[in-house]
Amino acid sequence: MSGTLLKIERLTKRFGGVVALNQVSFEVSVGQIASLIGPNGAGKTTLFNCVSGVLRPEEGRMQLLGTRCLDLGGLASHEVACVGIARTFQNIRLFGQMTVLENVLVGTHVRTHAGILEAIWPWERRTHQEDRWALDRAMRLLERLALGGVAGRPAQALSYGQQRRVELARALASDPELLLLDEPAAGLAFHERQELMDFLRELKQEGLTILLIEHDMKVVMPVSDWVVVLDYGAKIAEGTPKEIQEDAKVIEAYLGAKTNGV
Amino acid sequence: MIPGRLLRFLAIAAALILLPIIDGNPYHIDILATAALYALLALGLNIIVGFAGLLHLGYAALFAIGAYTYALLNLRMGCSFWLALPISGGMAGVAGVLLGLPAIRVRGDYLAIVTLGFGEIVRIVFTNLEEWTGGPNGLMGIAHPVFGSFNFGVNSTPYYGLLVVLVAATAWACAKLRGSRMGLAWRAVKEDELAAGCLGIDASRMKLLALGLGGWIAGLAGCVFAAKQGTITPDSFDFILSVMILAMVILGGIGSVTGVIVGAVVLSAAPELLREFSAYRMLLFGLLMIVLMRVRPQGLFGTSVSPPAR
Amino acid sequence: MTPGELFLQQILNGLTIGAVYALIALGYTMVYGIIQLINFAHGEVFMLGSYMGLTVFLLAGTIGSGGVGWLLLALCTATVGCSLLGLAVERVAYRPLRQAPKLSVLITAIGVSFFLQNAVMLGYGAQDRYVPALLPAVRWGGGAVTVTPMQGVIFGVSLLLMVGLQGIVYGTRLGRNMRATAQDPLAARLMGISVDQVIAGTFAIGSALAGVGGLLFGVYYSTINFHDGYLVGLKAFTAAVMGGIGNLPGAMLGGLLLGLLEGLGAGYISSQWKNVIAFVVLILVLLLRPHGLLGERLSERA
Amino acid sequence: MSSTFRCILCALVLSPLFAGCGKGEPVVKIGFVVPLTGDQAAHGMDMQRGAELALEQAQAKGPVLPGFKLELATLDDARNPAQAVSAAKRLAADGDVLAVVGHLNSSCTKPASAIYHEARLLHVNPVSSNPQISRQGFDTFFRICPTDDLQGPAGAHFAIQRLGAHRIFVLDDMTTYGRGLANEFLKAAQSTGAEILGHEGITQGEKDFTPVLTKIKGLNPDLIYFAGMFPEAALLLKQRFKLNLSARFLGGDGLFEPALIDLAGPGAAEGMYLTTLGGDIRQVPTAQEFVKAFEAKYGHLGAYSSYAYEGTNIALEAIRQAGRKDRQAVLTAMKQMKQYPGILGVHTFDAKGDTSIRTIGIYTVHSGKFEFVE
Repeated sequence: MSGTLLKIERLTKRFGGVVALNQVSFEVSVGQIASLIGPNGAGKTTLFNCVSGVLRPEEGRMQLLGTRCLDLGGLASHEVACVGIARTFQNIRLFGQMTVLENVLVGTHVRTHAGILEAIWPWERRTHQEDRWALDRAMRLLERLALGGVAGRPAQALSYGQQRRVELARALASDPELLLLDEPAAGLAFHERQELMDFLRELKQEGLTILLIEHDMKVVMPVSDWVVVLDYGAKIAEGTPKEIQEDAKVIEAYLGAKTNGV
Repeated sequence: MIPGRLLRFLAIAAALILLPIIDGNPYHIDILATAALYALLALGLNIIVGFAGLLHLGYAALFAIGAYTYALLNLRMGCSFWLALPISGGMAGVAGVLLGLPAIRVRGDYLAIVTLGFGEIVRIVFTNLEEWTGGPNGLMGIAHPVFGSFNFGVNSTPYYGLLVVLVAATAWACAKLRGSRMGLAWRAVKEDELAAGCLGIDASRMKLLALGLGGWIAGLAGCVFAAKQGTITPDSFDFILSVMILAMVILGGIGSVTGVIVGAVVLSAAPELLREFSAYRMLLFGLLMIVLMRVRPQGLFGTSVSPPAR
Repeated sequence: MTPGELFLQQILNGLTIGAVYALIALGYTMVYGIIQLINFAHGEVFMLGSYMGLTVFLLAGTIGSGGVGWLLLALCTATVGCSLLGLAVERVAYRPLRQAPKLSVLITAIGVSFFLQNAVMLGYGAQDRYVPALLPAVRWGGGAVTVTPMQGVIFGVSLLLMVGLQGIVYGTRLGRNMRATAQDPLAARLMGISVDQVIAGTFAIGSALAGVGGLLFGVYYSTINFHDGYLVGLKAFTAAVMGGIGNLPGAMLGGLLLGLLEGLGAGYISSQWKNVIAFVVLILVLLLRPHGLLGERLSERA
Repeated sequence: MSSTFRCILCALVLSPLFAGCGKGEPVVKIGFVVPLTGDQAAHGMDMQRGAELALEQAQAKGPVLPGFKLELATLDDARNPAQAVSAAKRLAADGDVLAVVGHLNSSCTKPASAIYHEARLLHVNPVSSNPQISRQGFDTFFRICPTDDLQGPAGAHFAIQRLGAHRIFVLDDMTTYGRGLANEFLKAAQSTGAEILGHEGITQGEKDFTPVLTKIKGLNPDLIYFAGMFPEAALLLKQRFKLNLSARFLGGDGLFEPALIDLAGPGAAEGMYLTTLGGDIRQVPTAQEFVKAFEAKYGHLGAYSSYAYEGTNIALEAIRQAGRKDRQAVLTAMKQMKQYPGILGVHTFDAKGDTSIRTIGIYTVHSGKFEFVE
């Protein structure tokens, strides 16, 4: 189960004059946790938006290899989700007025098929099975993320940490091949970060490939198998966490130019 | 169905069936029949506004398309009411989707004005295409439905029965839809279209589905209206009607199936009740709307939803 | 009447009604910009403007030669009267619903519209009322193309008001506060701006403009009816959206454009299809520029 | 509020609906349906006054039906066909109603006539002139005004023979009445060889007709015919004057309203012509005391007050001749009533229910007043 799952080649995205992504290329291997780091405005979220079909890049190719080889270039965001890529958002975008359980159930939309007629008069046996599967999967995910107790409450009424976990559960509900996490640790308390790291390792065990955007090096370094560093839209380094920590260019990008001798 | 709601549903159904029997006054039954017709329209609009969150200000146009479809089918080809019913529904459903194609490309209040535009365009087209639609004179002599040997005629009781059945079926379907996978998808699109997209929900398709379904129900209602009235003229499908149906949905409680039906009954009965005040009728009606919105902004049966923290 | 003169006359016709649409569209756009409400009652405020003017003329009894004097008095009455009405409507109907879902306020607006319409019907009677022609009915411009003094007044006043409004919005403290509240009411409140006052101010100004529009409309067409607000209000709202709802120059452009569209549509195609043409063009504009002609594109980003 | 409480609340709202009206002493009613709200409210109220005056005078002469109190059940249809049907059903359902005088606009009279026919209820129509209504074959329908298929041709002949017009532009207000009258005028004018430059509709309630008038000016017709109501007609006259469009102006009976002249503004209405249903009520000898009584009581005599007055009297006469509270009896009494000497002239109704009075009056505006021409 090795080989690349996601292949990005010369990805370029411009907003008017600003070049948000400049010829970025890298690969994410199957069953691996890859991290995307870089100072604010380096283009990390823009890359996520291109992969998930929210934005259309000017140049470059994005391929999902894995079970079937697919070019993500022309796909709309809902088609990208159908091929097995799920994502979370930098600033949480839950369905506030729907309950936590309903939010996660929406995640299972991709894996179920019941249409209008099915909904009104479910005569197909498959619909009953799918409904049970969806509910069961949603409840299991909520239990795993300690959200069982708040399943019936509206999503907007939860604490920040809880809302992060609901968004994670919702993304996982669609049983994706590749999970894009946009700063999942932002705003979490210390113990919550540890739980997150353990949970990510568990997911990796279960064969899920994860692409992570994160600022907190204490979360990135221990968890990641591969790290890609972006700065001003360009890839400046790539490698194992250890290599990246010593890489001169990365330090310079983060801490500014080394002044002589200090 | 949770027993509590089942009980309430049966109680209401029993009351509605018994009414025409205990109080044979045709005028009261006509009001109830009109109320049931508005309830059907409100249920249809509720799918568009309540489920999918599309502010539609031209719903009367879909209602008109249903009515004119039956009228033309009946007058030109002598088609029976029962055959024309699904066809009218289909035509209005297709029109709902076609009118929706450009509408879903714009957001929020712009969508409202595009649908408003369609409402006016359809009404004026029906007024001007004289050779087809009889122009402002409208179409006359539309056949009443015949069920076996029983001709519905002018009396409102059979229409009332037919409409109650249609409303009950539609309400049941809407309740099922609301909780289903599609219902969740609609509510997701309504709250955050982009996030819903990233979860694999094709927002445009969902919106068109809602418009088609809403159109279908308006078409059925239009067909029954044409059969009941016997004569239809374009000026009874104007912007005021679209606004009234919208008011019923919002007043009843947006998204809530029982709420929308109650909203329709209250708002269609109110003008009749205020008939004694003749000249002051509409004045009090306007006041009633202001007061009701002040007392229950989320509608009679709406769930009191606190606005999302900005 | 040569085709050239015909075309010129149609342009003049279009611009006259277009100027009135623009004045009312400004009111729609200002209110929408501030609290995102489609103020259905705005058409009725316009209609009341013409009735206030009528009241002044009735009190004046027989209008002697001092027509212009009475017109100025009527303009002031309509301005003050309608802005007070706007304040009252906002205070009674809309302020309590500030936190309510947007659609509920829409229904309240419709309720206010019914209320005002029927109040005037009961007060002034249902039949059309006659507004005396103040300015001499002389026709300027020889030959085929004619312009009446009243058309001149309409152009002049509406131009003056539009420039004045730009001055208020971009020159005064209230204007700055209005723009701030439109962008982000929460942030504005944090900056110490009394949002309620700003919203009230917006209603006052918007209603005053509509009042003047109503008066000019009444005097120019000389017959007013309690039902006028509905149709003209609908058109003005269409104009406001065409120009880009929430955008002041957009409302002016939308108003004039819609007036021209109707003038040329009725003139060259047929007046039966006039409204259809106006709405078809509106829908085409929105398809090409989903935020109206001058509306800015709010880019949607995750 | 728990939901059961809400249900009780709604039931309370609806309950007055079902409280049957108390059965006081025996009552006989005449239904009277006109627009009392909406843009036709002015005409509706004039007609209501005419009907009330008729009722007052009849009761003064002694009970119409011994032992019964006479009432006028007035309802508002607001020119909306759906409300007209609802009001018609209400009257049809009320056993006390023996006859109905009503509906002003043809778009309301047409659907309502079917309901009165079903209920075997005498339906006297004062002033809906659309010819199709009496062609529905309803024996309960009687109309006391000439129909548009008379008014249209009469206007056409007058325009072509008397005014020598041969280039005519036809306008209507896209209502059942306006479009119907315009079509009748068009047929008649074309058959007598006049050249029709165009036929267009304007929207009722609109104010700005300068574009279409400018187009007409480009075609320079010698006559403009307008089938519609006086508010729009006044605007057309005023804007025609402003564009100094030289063509003469001819209108239908909807324009016959004193307010037309001052609404159009000084001089704008000068020299225009209009056709009316029946002659000038002021000149008709038999109508003198009605005019005096009406103006004494209400001041301004509306265009259609006389028709409502006449219609109500005919209904009262039918009830008086029927002698008992039974709709079928009233219907047969009406059919036997060969002639009815009313204030508009002597009515004899043909098989379809239309009156024999077919005189179409022609008026002109001369120095600010209506003047009877023929």
